[in-house]
Amino acid sequence: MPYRGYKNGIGGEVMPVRDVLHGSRCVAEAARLCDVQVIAAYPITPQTHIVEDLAELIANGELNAEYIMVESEHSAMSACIGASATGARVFTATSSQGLALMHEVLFIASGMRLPIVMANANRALSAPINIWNDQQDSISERDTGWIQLYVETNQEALDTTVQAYKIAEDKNILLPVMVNLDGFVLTHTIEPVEIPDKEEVEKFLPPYEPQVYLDPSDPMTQGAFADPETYMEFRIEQEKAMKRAFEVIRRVDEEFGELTGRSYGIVEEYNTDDAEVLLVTMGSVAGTIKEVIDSLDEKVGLLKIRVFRPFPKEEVLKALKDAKVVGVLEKDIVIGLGEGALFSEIKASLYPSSYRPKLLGFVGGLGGRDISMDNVREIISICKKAIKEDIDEVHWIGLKE
Amino acid sequence: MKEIRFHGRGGQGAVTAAEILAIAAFYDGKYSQAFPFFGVERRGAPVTAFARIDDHFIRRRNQIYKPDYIVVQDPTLLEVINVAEGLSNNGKAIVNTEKKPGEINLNTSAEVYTINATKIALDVLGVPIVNTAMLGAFAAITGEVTLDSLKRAVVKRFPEKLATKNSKAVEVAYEVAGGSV
Amino acid sequence: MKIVEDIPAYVKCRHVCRANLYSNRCWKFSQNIKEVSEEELFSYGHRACAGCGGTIALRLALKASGANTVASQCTGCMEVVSSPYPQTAWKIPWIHVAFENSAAVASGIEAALKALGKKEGVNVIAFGGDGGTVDIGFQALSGAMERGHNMTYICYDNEAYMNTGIQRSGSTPFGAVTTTSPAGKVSFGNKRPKKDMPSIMVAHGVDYVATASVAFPLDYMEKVKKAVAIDGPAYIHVLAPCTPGWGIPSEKSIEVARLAVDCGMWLLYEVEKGEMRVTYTPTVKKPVRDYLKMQKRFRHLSDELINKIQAEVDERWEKTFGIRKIF
Amino acid sequence: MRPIGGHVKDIGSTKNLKTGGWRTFKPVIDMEKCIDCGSCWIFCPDMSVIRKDGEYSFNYDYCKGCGICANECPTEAIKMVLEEK
Repeated sequence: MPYRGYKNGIGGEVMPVRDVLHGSRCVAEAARLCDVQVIAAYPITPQTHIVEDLAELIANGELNAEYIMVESEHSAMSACIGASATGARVFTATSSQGLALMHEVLFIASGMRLPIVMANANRALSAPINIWNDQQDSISERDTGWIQLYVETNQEALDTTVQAYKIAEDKNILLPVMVNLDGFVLTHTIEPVEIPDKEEVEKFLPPYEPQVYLDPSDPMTQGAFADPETYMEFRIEQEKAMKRAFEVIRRVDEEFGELTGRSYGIVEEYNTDDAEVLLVTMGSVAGTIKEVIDSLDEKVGLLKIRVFRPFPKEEVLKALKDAKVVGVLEKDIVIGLGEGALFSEIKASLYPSSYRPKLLGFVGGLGGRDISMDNVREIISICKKAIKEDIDEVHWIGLKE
Repeated sequence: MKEIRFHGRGGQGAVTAAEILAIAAFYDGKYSQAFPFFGVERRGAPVTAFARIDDHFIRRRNQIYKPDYIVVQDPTLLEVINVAEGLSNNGKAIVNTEKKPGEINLNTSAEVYTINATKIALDVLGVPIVNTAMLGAFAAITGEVTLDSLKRAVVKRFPEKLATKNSKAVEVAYEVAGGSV
Repeated sequence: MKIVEDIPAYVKCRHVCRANLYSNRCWKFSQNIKEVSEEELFSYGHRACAGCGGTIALRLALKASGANTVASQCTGCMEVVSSPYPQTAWKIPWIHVAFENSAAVASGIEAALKALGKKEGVNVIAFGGDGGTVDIGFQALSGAMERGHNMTYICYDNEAYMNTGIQRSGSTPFGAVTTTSPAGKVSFGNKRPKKDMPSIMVAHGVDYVATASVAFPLDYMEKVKKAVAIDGPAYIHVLAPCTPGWGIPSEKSIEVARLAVDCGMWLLYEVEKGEMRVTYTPTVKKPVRDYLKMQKRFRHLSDELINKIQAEVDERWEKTFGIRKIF
Repeated sequence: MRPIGGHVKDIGSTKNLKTGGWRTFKPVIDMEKCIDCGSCWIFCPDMSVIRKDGEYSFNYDYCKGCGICANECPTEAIKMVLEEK
């Protein structure tokens, strides 16, 4: 077996199960490992396999959870809020239009400080209707107060979902977490993964102890009405919790690493030392970029943003301080601004610093347009060109003329 | 790394074939990956699926443009699409047809193999679903996966009754394609 | 309004006349009121208007359901007036999430109580106003009822969006004036009949569906008790006047709610496992005109329109009670 | 209490706002006329009718003076009188 286990199995120690699984299945397995108690979800392509797999796990007695098959994503998130507010560990999954339909309630989940974990299978938004992958859906929810994590592999999808509960339920955080995995590219792809042993996960993630919950033996009100005298203080508490989340995300990731040998960081720096050209991206395309980087003679680095909310300004600055050109490849576009959201935020993060690399934005992969290795090479060559000359700030990659 | 592209029609199990291949490679101790061409194809429409096999974890996520192997499950596809597009000159094409390699026009300088998988499927399974037979032939012709792992993967992927029959289809095709059991 | 002209007769009356059993014109009423729980689970100090019918609907529901209740509430007057942070009028566990999802939130609560092994004996109630129930929350309610959650949905119906200043809802009756269905030179107010939500709930196969009125507290509370006791979904639609919205003096909200029933504009019944039973038959059928003229929102109606409404009421009355005209 | 999530643990705390100040008229009861039917108590939207052993009084801290009690009283035992401020 080429797959590195975190324990050698000698002396009767538990071994992780190695299997070849879809990204969707990995997410469902994570929910099982975390003993989620209530699931409320509505099927939508390409998230469908997640809700199907969860139903199967429940049908086979492998997961003991109440499963509410709601009539819409709006109700899915609403039911999750009701269940979480009652003290249960809850899970849901959605995608694209479904996430957009949840929009209103996403704010409420975070505002009510409920540690809900949701997987989002990243998909383009209508119109025109398109079921394929890009990240416009979750990017459009960036201000909803959810912690947003983006994953590169199926393994990372599983591991991050497990980590998400520990982050969300931390008494100092109490924020919902959205785990974003690229629709189809991960959800429908099978590849080898290691499924941690359930007992090990139980050690890592203790049962959820709610801070506040609806219970007739200790009545309380949740979701009170805040007037101008009280509202702002709620908002700053959310922001403070987001800031505190960095430390918790880092610590949880390290603890997970000790358990499994796998950790991912707030950001991942790949080949960044002395790299003149640095690419930045989120999600599964990072893998393709890494392969291209390895095939090159010159030094090109990659900064993979894993934590998008809270936005890791410090880590970004640290990673790109020596780069001459920074190329941000992303699968979203802020219409009317003419650039991607990640690009804007990196640009804004740079303003107070003294680093002044050239910044290029690359919009690609919208609506499932494949980002080929040739596309990545093209991006790198545009970046190299920018070292010497002034060129357009934003480029659309893979666009048909 | 070896990249394999499967061509079939909706309902013929091309995606399943790619996945079984990936699972088999994993059983062989390798890394693998399989994914469909993400479409909204319904039954009967041409479908494409991809698989990759390597000694290291496979990081690339793009579609396969220059496959080392193509597996064509339905000969009628040759008239509709250029299945051999991008096929490596050192690669191999495996086509389900009763014809000989010389009798089909694949527009490639790669090696072309043919196998009458439909007949095997009808004989063994009783239905013309050729994906597992094609995998048997693939294993024999390319040596990229072992017959044992392929059969294990079939057992994992199918319910018991179907698994036994499909395992047999793999084995028969493997032998017909020149492999020795 | 003097109801009891002959007090000694009232006190001595021992007739078990179903007709007045639930109305406060009956001696039996005063006896039954003595049985009602003293416990107030909804506190004073809430910010509702003087004479608010919605508040009475909540207060009575909680008296019937008891302290062992978890409630969700849709956005609206009753949410705003009862939970001004950092205060709350609620003495039971209560949650407000948004406008259209009270039923969905309650399904989550119910599922969580089950998952945590706490459901036994705990009543789950979702409250919604008419807008949050028959309009924007319709889908979430339909879903929750269809899924068969063990919960009770109580719609307190004041027949318009009162929280935002009296806009028309699907529950606004024919002819009523609201700010979005004004009477003008070419308009007489709301052109459409009131959406028959209880029937829609019956069509969902909901185990227990009932209508109620805040003017008939014993009838209402009995229905709430039945609803929460049922192991499955239940729906109660309670008419709860809004003094500014209906254009009535604050002291008239119970009187107008009673008149709605006595004139046949609002019927009190329950549907248990598909079987309908009228729970209150007025002894004297009052003219619809009396009800309409009492409220500013109907005061503009022409005789022709009033007769049209009366004709519709007569038809419903006949269907329900089998008698065309009493008065 | 740190403002988190709009949680309120102090149940029934709206009592901290004495809505009695909203009143123009206040209810006054003549117990001679009272027949202990409970109408005023059951219909009060502000939980401001105090019922104790057949005796009725009002919680003027919270009574908003809506007049439902007087209107519903079958014997006209309750009168609304102008608040002296």
